Amino acid sequence: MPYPPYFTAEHDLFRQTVRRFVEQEITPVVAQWEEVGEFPRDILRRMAELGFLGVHYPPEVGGQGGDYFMAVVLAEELARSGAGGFPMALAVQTDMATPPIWRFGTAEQIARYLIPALKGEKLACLGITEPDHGSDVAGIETRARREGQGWLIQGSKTFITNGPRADFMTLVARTGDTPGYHGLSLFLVDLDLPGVVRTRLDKVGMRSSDTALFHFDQVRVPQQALLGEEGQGFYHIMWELQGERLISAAGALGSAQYAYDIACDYAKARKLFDRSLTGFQVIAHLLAEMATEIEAARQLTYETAWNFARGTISAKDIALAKLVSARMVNWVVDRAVQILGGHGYVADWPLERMWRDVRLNRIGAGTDEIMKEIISQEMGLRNS
Amino acid sequence: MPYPPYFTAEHDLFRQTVRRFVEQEITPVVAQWEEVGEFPRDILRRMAELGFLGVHYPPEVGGQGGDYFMAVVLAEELARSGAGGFPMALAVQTDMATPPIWRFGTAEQIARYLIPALKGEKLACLGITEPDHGSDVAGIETRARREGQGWLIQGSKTFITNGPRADFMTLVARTGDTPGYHGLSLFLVDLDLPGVVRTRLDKVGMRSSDTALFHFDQVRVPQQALLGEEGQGFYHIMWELQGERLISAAGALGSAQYAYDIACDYAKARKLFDRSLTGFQVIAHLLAEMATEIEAARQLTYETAWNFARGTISAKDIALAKLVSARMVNWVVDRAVQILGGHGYVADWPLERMWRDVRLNRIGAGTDEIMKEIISQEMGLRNS
Amino acid sequence: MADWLFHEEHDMFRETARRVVAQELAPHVEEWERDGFVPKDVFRRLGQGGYLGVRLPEEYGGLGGDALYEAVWIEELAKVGAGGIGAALSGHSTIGLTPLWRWGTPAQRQRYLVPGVRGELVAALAVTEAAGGSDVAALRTVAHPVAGGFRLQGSKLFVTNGVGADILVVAATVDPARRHRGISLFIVEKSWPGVKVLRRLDKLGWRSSDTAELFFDGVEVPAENLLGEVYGGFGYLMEIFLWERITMALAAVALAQKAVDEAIGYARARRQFGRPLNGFQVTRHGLVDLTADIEKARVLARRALYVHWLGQDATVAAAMAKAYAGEMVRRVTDGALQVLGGNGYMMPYPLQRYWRDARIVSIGGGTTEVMREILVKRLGIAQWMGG
Amino acid sequence: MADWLFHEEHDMFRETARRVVAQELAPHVEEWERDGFVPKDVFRRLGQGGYLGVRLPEEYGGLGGDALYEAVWIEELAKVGAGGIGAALSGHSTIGLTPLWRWGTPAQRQRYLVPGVRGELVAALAVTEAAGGSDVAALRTVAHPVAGGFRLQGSKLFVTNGVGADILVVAATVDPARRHRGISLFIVEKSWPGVKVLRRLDKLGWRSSDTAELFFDGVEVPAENLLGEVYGGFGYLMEIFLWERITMALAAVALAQKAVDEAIGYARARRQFGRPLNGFQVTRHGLVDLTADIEKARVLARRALYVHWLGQDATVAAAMAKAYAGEMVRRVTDGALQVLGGNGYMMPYPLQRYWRDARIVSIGGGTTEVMREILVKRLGIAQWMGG
Repeated sequence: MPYPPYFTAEHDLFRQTVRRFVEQEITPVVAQWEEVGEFPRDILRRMAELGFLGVHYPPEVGGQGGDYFMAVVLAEELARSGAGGFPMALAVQTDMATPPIWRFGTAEQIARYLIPALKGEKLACLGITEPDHGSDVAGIETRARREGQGWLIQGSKTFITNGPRADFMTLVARTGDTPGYHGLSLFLVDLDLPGVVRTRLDKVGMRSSDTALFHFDQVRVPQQALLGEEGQGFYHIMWELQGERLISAAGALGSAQYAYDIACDYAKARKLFDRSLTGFQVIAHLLAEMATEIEAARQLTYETAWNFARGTISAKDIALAKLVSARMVNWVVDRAVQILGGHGYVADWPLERMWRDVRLNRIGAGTDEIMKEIISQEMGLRNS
Repeated sequence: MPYPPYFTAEHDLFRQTVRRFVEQEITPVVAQWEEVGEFPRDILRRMAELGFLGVHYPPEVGGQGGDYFMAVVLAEELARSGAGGFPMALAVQTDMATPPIWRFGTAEQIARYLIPALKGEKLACLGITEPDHGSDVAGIETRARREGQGWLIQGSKTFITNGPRADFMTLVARTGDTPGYHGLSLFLVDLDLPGVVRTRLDKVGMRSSDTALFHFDQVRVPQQALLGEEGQGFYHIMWELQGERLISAAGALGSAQYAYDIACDYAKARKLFDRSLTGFQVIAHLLAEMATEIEAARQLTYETAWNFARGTISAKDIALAKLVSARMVNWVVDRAVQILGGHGYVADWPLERMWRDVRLNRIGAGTDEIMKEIISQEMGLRNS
Repeated sequence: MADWLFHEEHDMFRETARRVVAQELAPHVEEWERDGFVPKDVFRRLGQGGYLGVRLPEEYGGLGGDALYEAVWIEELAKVGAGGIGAALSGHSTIGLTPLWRWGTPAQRQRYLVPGVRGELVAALAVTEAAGGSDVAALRTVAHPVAGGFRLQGSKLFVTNGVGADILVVAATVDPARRHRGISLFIVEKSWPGVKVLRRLDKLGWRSSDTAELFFDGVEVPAENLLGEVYGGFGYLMEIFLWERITMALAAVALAQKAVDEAIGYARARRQFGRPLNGFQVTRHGLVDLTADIEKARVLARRALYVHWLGQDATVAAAMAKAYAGEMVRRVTDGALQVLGGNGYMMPYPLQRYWRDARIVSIGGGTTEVMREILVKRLGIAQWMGG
Repeated sequence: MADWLFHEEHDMFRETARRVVAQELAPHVEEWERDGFVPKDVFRRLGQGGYLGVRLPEEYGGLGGDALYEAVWIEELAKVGAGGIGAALSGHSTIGLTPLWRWGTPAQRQRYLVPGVRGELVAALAVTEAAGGSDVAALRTVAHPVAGGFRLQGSKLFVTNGVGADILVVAATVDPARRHRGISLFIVEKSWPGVKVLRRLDKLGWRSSDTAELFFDGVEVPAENLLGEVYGGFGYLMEIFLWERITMALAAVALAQKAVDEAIGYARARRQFGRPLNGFQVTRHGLVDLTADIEKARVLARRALYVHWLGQDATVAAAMAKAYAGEMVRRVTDGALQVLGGNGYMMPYPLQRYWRDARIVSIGGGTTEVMREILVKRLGIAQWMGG
């Protein structure tokens, strides 16, 4: 059913297609991916064939030319696999590491990185966070120094989703001596180059996605590796983070709705003291409150996405949507676990996995606290 | 019933006595006091006669020589009048403005101020807060300068409970030029002196207690007005604040328990959709949660009082008890209002008044935020 | 402010509304709060401008707007910072007059609606009773069918405008055995024999509006003052309550935003420990938390408004919006007050009023618990628990 | 640490317990978490020291302590930072062996309790079933009276130590018509015909303890393995559950404190934006909020312990302590994890384990909702809603 003003019948159709795909090709196997700690690369090619990898990219780079709400649909529906890892890895591929190439890249960079990425042939990752600078982009220490016709990269990046197997990284490094926000630049770095050292990291959740710590030991990249303008890396990456945060909010909606659906179905079916669990008012009201919380985050995210698609959006609005949806999904999934009781704690149901997975929503793409700093700054509270 | 390890049968007996007194002599008239914005001074003399004004002071100064838990009983029971104003005023009289006299005062000061205060003959107030320095004792600007055989006081104090009618003030003023915590001293100031200007303040709650803004315009006090050691005022007043905060926590317990009792009785009696309100699980569970929150604050306060009475206590422990009980009583009374619905919003029941009154618990005697600063400092978090 | 919901024409109307509020209402807040009611000449002045019928056709003296325009008016009204004024005016127009427009006969509209929209008579809706609370089906005021009409017997509690109103729209049961299907609405003139104001209630907030306990002692109501279909009352009330909930949510958001704006202003100006209050990270993040809370309520309220404006069933959206906004505005005004510290507790600072006014939103118009019951049923979670 | 509740002798025992935990348990956490159980030789080593029977008389190999001493042991055990270890050991001693001591015959005690306290056999308590959850009265495992004893038929879920245990204390109904008054307890040896471990459950946390689904397929239980009175089971279980709740609350407080301590350590060491994390007021106040939350749980748990130790009915105090601690430890470990940011999500940092382990506390031993039901009834708020 169309859902004005955001979704048309076309979005609905796409939603059904994705939902079917998820049910048939992801949900049945995702537990294995979780077990081995990575998804199979085949699935990217398969999704590219189905037209799921470039929904809101233009056809000339291999995209489907859809609007931003197509991306929202995809994020919501992928979350219904009950595992956050693979959707996160996919979002890195399509909405985090690659949009800057489309936006700031040369024709050659687009041909070499973006188009293969959207075909599922190259795996992308994004290098912002460093071991000593969690959320502090201004503190980035990885250096890229000009040498001859190219650059020499030295430094470390951590918590890199897709890192262990990625073919290239969209990397933020310091190219100037000005401290803080200035003097950062973006690079596209092939990860088979000498001097790239990766260490796999072990996470408590999101386990169908693999994560790495990178060390770049005097890695030599050509001049053409520079993405966008030299010294503008901070602004480029701030732009990227907007999309990253918004798609994370959309994914949170999908996860929360799925957890709610599971808990509601369970509570209706489960009998306790001779009635169904929803016959207990505290459970019924809790479900009503969960639905309300989901709806609030949903409307906030949709409104933000609507404005984002039109370019009339501030970092504050996106940070708010991300903050609200991250807290919401954590609360909703936690309550769903509680409703299932002991069953929520064991792996027979996807909720224990989702509970671990969604915890990252309050940490990744900027912690809750960083979101609040961004918001308070735009509210004019920070610098008075 | 004795309540080990805190209350003996003797405390119980005292509790019954106070409860009867409150029911007979305060509750029936407190609405009038609220209306006129002050309590009648007679009630202090009456309570002195009954032995309620100096429960934990030694007999030589007119006290009853009880232990600290007698004061806890008194604070809890007075709160059951359903109005916070008068109990607050009384606490200023017995637990805030006067303990420093007993602790740091000369025999003459005790005779002149403490003993009449405990007889209900002199009304006391405490002057710490200033218009520009809410919770910041170190920022105090009121000055006392030596002149001749005495001192000349200049400055302002605000939010002074009992201020409009008080006979004397236990005042904190700056006597030295060292900024911050040093150079503060305590004074006992007769308020009929020339240069003392009072303005009555209008509060949203605690209306049976009157409050004033003071201006001291070159008020001349004798040398003997100095209370305790010169320059030690900060430490004297920090000691005073411990007792003030703890008795506020005890009062919060009494208010919360009273609100719970009202809400529980109401919910049992009230019929909706053909059952009693407690027949709705959300209401019943809410009451159970209220009882639990009260109990947590109660045990924390009692444990703290036990240690306080033995002198084995830190500012952090007291700040924790105050913070927890202030938040608790606000939440409990708010939930009680919700249970009564429209009846909670009108003055037919004491809850709307209590809701306004207890709001001050999170502001007075140091805001929640100040409590957290104190706690974080003692946790070793603040200065690293 | 133009966005996917409000367009430029709404923004223009908002400017007008803001001016009217600033001129006609804002200067009198303290006076009306003290007196406990909005004077009748204010109704007349607003009526002349059409503001008592933003959504009503021009033939009845309204502005001929729609739900979006009325929403704009409600929001601006809320920003006066005294919920009682909004309560008095909405009690008259949104819930008092709307039933006359929706279900009134031409004669009823001429007699009551037109002067009502002009502000020449003040209306009130009398539904809640002492015993029933949120349980409309259990109301005990009875309208006995008698020759030529009905005889009304019973009492009503928490009637906004009940003391000052000239006409009352009263819900009564014609047939108690039919429970909620036995309810009808009646237009009752205050001056009729047997209509008694038992008392004016003393309230925590919303003090610019009067709230009454009323008693109908065998009041003879002529048949022509039956409003709409006999036994149609419950459905009518549900429709009125639905819109009331949406407007309460919108007003709560506006009030909360005002409270936060004032707290921010205070935090910028006030110094503590040698720096401005907003130099403390805890203050800043606290204000962000309040803002996030408002935003959640705002989008829910806007969704409910939009769904209703589209002509779709907004029951679920309105229940969510009201439930969330009622709890939000309590938390947010409380948090804003805390920023002011001791001054937040003082009467000269209006924040204490916002905080008191906010407290009714989770109670009036159906408590949060009742909203959740509606959701439980309408979302298919479980059977209605309260019945 | 000596205060009104714990005295110097308890502090001394705490030192000993701490040493034992540090030597015998702490070095093996990662290994046992990976393997999913605590090896049997650990039980034996602890048993030799008496730590499997802190509260049990010395004649059975215990330490002859009381509830306070066992509380000390439970707290120190929790501070190892792996809830599964505490679960495995308490599943054996606190809820597995205690019924043998309390209601066992001399023969049962010699045969099962004494080797149990020595750690030579591992015990488990099997009560919960897939269908019933918290509703013990509804359990479906039946013990049919047969010649010479009973025949046990049914299955059990969420049995801590169920995979590795040598003996099981099984709750079954001898007469379903009597509902909860028809329940008895039986001592079942794991090796008996018909006792089947259906599977080992894969859990979010408490991974050092094994959790089983068990099936009793016509297991013949001799009459001498009936534990206590026939039909006495429900009362016995209530007593065991009461103490279990108190110990869970105590352990939750200890775990939460450990989480906050580690978060504080991290906040002191970690720099962000050019200063240590604890240079941020929001971090500091956040840690204070967590501390206040812990303190509330701590005093409730201590109260419950004290009332129980006094020999008074601790049902209310224990329900409050368990309800509060279960929610607290979830909030606190979550907040502590947040302080670590991305590192909080990484397996090498133990906080992620505390956070996973904490999640069971509001579910196991009776959910928070069940605790509130107990309070509703015992505080006289209303009738028991669940039944």
